[in-house]
Amino acid sequence: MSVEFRKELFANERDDDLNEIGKGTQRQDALGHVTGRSPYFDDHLFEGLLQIRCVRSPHHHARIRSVDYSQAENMPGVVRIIRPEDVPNNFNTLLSLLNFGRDDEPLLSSKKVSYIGEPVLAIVAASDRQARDAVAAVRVDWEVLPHVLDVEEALKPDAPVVNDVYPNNTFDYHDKYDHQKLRFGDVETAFAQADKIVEGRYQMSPIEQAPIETNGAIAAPETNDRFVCYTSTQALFFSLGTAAKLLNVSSNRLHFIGGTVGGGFGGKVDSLVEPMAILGCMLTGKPCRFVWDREEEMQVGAPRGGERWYLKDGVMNDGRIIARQFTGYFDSGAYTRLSSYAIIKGTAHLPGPYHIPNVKSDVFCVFTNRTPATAMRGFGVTGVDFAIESQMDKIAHEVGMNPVEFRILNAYRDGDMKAHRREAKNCALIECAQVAAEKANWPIRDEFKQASSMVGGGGERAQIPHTVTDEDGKIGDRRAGRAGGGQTRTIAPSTPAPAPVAYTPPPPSAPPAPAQQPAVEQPAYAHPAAAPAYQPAATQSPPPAAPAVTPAPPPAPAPAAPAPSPASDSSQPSARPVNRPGYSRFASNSGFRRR
Amino acid sequence: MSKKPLQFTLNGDSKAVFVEDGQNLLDVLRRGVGDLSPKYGCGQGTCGACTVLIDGEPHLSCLTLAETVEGRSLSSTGGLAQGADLHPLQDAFMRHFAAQCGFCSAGMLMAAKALLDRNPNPSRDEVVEAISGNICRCTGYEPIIDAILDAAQSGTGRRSA
Amino acid sequence: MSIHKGRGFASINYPIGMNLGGDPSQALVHSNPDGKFAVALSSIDLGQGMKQVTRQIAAETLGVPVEDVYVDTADSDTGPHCMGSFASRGTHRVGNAVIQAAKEARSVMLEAAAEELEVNAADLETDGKGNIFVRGAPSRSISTGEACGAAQFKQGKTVSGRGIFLIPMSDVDPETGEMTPVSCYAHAALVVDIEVDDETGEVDVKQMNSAYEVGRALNPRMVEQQLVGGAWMGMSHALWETTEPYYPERTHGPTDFNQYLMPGPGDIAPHNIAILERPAPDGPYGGKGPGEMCANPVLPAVANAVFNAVGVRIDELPITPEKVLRGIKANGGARPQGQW
Amino acid sequence: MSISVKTFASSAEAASALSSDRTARFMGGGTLIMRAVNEGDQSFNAIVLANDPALKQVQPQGDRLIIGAGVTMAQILASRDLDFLHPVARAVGGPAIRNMATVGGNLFAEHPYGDMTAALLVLDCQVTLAGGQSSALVEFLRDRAREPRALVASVSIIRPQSGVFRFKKVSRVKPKGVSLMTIAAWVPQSGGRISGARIAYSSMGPTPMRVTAVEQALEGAALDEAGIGNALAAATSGIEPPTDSIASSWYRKEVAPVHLKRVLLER
Repeated sequence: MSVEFRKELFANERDDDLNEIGKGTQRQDALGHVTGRSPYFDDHLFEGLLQIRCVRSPHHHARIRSVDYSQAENMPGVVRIIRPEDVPNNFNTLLSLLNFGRDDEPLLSSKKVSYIGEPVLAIVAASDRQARDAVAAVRVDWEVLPHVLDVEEALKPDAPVVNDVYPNNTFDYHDKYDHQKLRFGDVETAFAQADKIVEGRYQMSPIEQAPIETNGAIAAPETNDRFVCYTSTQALFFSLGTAAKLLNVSSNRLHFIGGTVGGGFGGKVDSLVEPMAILGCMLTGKPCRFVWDREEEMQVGAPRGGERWYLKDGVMNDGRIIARQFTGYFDSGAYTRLSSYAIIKGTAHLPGPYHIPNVKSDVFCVFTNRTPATAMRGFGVTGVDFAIESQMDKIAHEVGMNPVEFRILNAYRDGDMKAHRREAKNCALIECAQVAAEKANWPIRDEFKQASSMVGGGGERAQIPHTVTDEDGKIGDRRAGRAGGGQTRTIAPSTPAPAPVAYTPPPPSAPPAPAQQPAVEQPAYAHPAAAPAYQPAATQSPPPAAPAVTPAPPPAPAPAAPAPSPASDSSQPSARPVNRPGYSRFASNSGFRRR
Repeated sequence: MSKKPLQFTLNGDSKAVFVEDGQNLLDVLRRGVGDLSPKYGCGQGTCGACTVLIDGEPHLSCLTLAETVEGRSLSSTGGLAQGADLHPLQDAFMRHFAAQCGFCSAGMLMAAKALLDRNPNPSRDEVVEAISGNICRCTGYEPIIDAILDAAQSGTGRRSA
Repeated sequence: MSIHKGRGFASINYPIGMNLGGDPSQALVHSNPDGKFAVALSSIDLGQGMKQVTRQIAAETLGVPVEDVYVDTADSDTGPHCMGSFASRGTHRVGNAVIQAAKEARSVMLEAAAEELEVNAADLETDGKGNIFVRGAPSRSISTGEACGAAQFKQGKTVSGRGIFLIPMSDVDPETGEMTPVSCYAHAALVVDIEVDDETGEVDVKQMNSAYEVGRALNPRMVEQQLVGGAWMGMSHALWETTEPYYPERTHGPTDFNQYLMPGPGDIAPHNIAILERPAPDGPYGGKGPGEMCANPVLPAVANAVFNAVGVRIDELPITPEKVLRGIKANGGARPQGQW
Repeated sequence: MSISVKTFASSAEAASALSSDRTARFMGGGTLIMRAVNEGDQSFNAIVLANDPALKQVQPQGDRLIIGAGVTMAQILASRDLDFLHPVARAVGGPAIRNMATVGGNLFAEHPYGDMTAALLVLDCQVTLAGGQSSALVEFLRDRAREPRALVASVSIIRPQSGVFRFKKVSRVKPKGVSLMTIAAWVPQSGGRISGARIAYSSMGPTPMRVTAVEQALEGAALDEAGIGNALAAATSGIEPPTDSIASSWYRKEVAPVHLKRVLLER
């Protein structure tokens, strides 16, 4: 193992003469770690600490006919049975704290369960073993329901409804679509002009965060009618706010203490243990500890969900990618948790760190009868990066290019317009590729060694192309068997490979061109310069082809084609080249209003 | 639930507690005598975070029936430093930045101490073998292995352990 | 048996921060009368080094030695709101909030010093060693402790500061996906060398060579911790890990660390890392956040290396020996693709 | 259902207590029983311990060795008499597990554990219960499910001549991980031909097993690539290996001959 700092790169952008920044100072917590004295949540001792364990579903999907805990409540050491009706406000979604998505998940389920491990009852007992014994004595009468485990199966019209709040088995985006769209340019026209089409299907596995410390919390009454909660959370106020909401208590009656956590990797955001520990404490008046065991951590605790991606690229023989299309399915499991957000983050990441003039993506947050998914290191990006970079290797092979040179050829550079319509800045992909290749003695030609993230971007690459939009996938269409509305391109979710799609012009009912762009506030650090006005494709005849095939400047300086004249009228607000009537801004960035 | 008296030595101090039938040693160390250095990571014997030394040999306290340590001598990471004087292994773990979240560290240190006590100059393979029952999710193991090898070097001539 | 060597490449970028709800984080900084500072956060240190990185940022901004600052994480009574430690937001978001808080505290400290020294606060500088001096006249100085003491006992000033980092609220366009997702991107490229056993499908990672661009290595040792450990995790994701080995079937899900496969200490591969620093204009001292992205290039690089070694494309993670062996058999044998 | 613990001075007393209590389990090193206790296993509520020193003894007896059921993997590694078993003991867990896990416990370990048992299977192992009854290990394993409360006192194995005994644990994780398949082989040769071979697997079925089809195919064969061809072809004859989180049945079948070859030819 070796580590070197390439200080010569970007040196003129950096002041290295700082006092503390840039020094490898010892960690503030190192001494505590090596002496075994760092205070994790479980390292707080309470006399008479009670232990909580859950009764969990053995079925993928089942209705709860009845729960019989009469034997359990009379067992030695059992202090309290916590039933769904004991949870003051037993319905939540994690991101409701940010006004994103509908409440869709109870802390304890009373009507039906939608994954193996879903909790239906909790037992508070004097010891962990006594709680486990009591859990084993609870009898639940289950009515087993049909289940669906595959993301594409779940989108079929007759698929079992996993989550009643989202009866189409997809998260609703923007009150309009069953998926998140990305539209930049016109991929279909570009595909038609490409020398090669390369397609791929990629599957990211569900992965356990596997912190060595499992999720857990200890809650105890404080003398001032408050509750203290020691927690393993990765997000203190997420957990505090979630607990306050589920338990219907004022947030300042909760005193959360954490901050020293035995690994998280995304697995300690979901805030499931804290409300339960506090509820136990409220119901018994005693300190309560709720800690997942390892099996719960691995199979009930939310993993990084499975992701399936279909990629289609249009490539020229010289290696330039001129169009890239994604269809992605995030396996959210039975409830939303954070997958809805990961898709937004992932969509912004497309098409990867490359300049591609035509990009289209449809990403679905799909409900299936499995453990809900949540965050993990690289959330929303790791899976699609696997897809993109595997695909890049495939394309390089197809066009017979050195994979490193192929990346550098297509790399994004300062000033390029990204598919989410913000200018790329502060790029360094090319430099990373060059340095990694050099370290590995991977040969690349001089012209690629001399390429730079700071040169060759912008100009015509800064333009927002004319963009084709569509209204495929309106909420409920798929369930009703009219995916795509019959007029626009249909995504066939059940096919194992992407169905070949013919280019279909958008329906004549597409919104007309706006007469005037409204002035819209623009975030300070995103000023796409001189972007052309958006023109709905419906008014275009024929579809705009020119931007689609304009070659991206190769790394070696080459005379770039004159930039197409954008709508450079300076009176035209440039920030927001897309507009449609009837579209309004909401408080949350999804434009989705809860309730 | 019956309780039994139990006496043992922990880091040189004698301890006397009552334990429940079936209670594991990890629980007794943490909640019975207040040594919070061994950690609960699995209760299955698959992570090593609860490793302590019993008569100098590494054991998983979560799989040790508490009453079986009657009269035996235990040591844990909680007793590894002598006052403010860190053990060479602790010192090396700090210098090598071998702890991130720190949750596996106490178990790793015990596994490493058991090795160095028996074999003051281990090979890299022997170090790898010694920590093969201890999982670390943060570091990728390399800094831990380097720290143990370093401690073996620097430990000789300082104090034996 | 034949062992086939292969190498694969991947390059990635990674968005820093969470593009939802403004993604705010706050920090409070205050000093004792002797000029020793505390930073109060509700942010979490889950091993990534939040305490230390914010401590160095606070010390740098205040102009005091790092020993003069301690950071307290995550007490909701004392630490102001933070979204949490995820989405590579810790260093960037919390670091920026700490800078703002520390700047405010510093300005009070300098005002107090100015009053004591009878100069204009704008003419004062800190030496980072605990002294405040008049620019151009270093002999006219006062210690940070004296300045803070004077502020609190003589002048009636709190040497404290409040900081918040907030991204202006932005929407996502339902039709085009237009959005302002994040403020900056980290980058990486990685070459992995492997060997594949064509009789068993086993993949052995021999070496990794990488370049990671992290904006600024605020603490190089902690960056190294993240990159080494994160690349290990990437290797683990690529070749070992899954909670559902037969996904989308739910069967045979692991329930312990024996069944949940991760590389052991005998599986680690030498990793040679180059760290590049192109400071993010909006990052704390240019810092981005190396912790999340470091695993990402490893997954595809390993897949690409397997293709290079034996001519089998594995498009489903993890790349188990079974998948590799099935691919080799489907091809009628290994098809090495040649060396780069 | 709280757990009760009873400790006895002799294994005979412990065996008697076990036989009179259907809810009792004998605990050797604790790696199996304590995990079950921690996880709330409802199938037993009493633990029986025996402090019988005989359980911890290793005794040579002619060309055989008697190993107390309570002998740990660490004890094996410390014993010069048992040096041929060192690679086997080292394959079991990390050092802490090896200080706890016993030979007797390994006989009861469920899939995918039981590496030591696979080795014992080719070492002509006889199992002696605390009551004195003795049976071949193959029979013991066959009856194991019916007799979970048997208290094993010792095992008796043959001491191999050098070069006759081979062992390999195939795992996904280095240096230590759970078994994908474990192969133990006893390949005595006479006049350049294999005679009286014994082959055993673990992690290839519900219990560790002898692989008679391979043994038969090796009889009289030369111990070289050509000679073992038939044996490799029979590597999984009649065996339906399990699918688990480590590998599928298909994969285990595919690689069994590969690993068997590597064991036999010591590659």
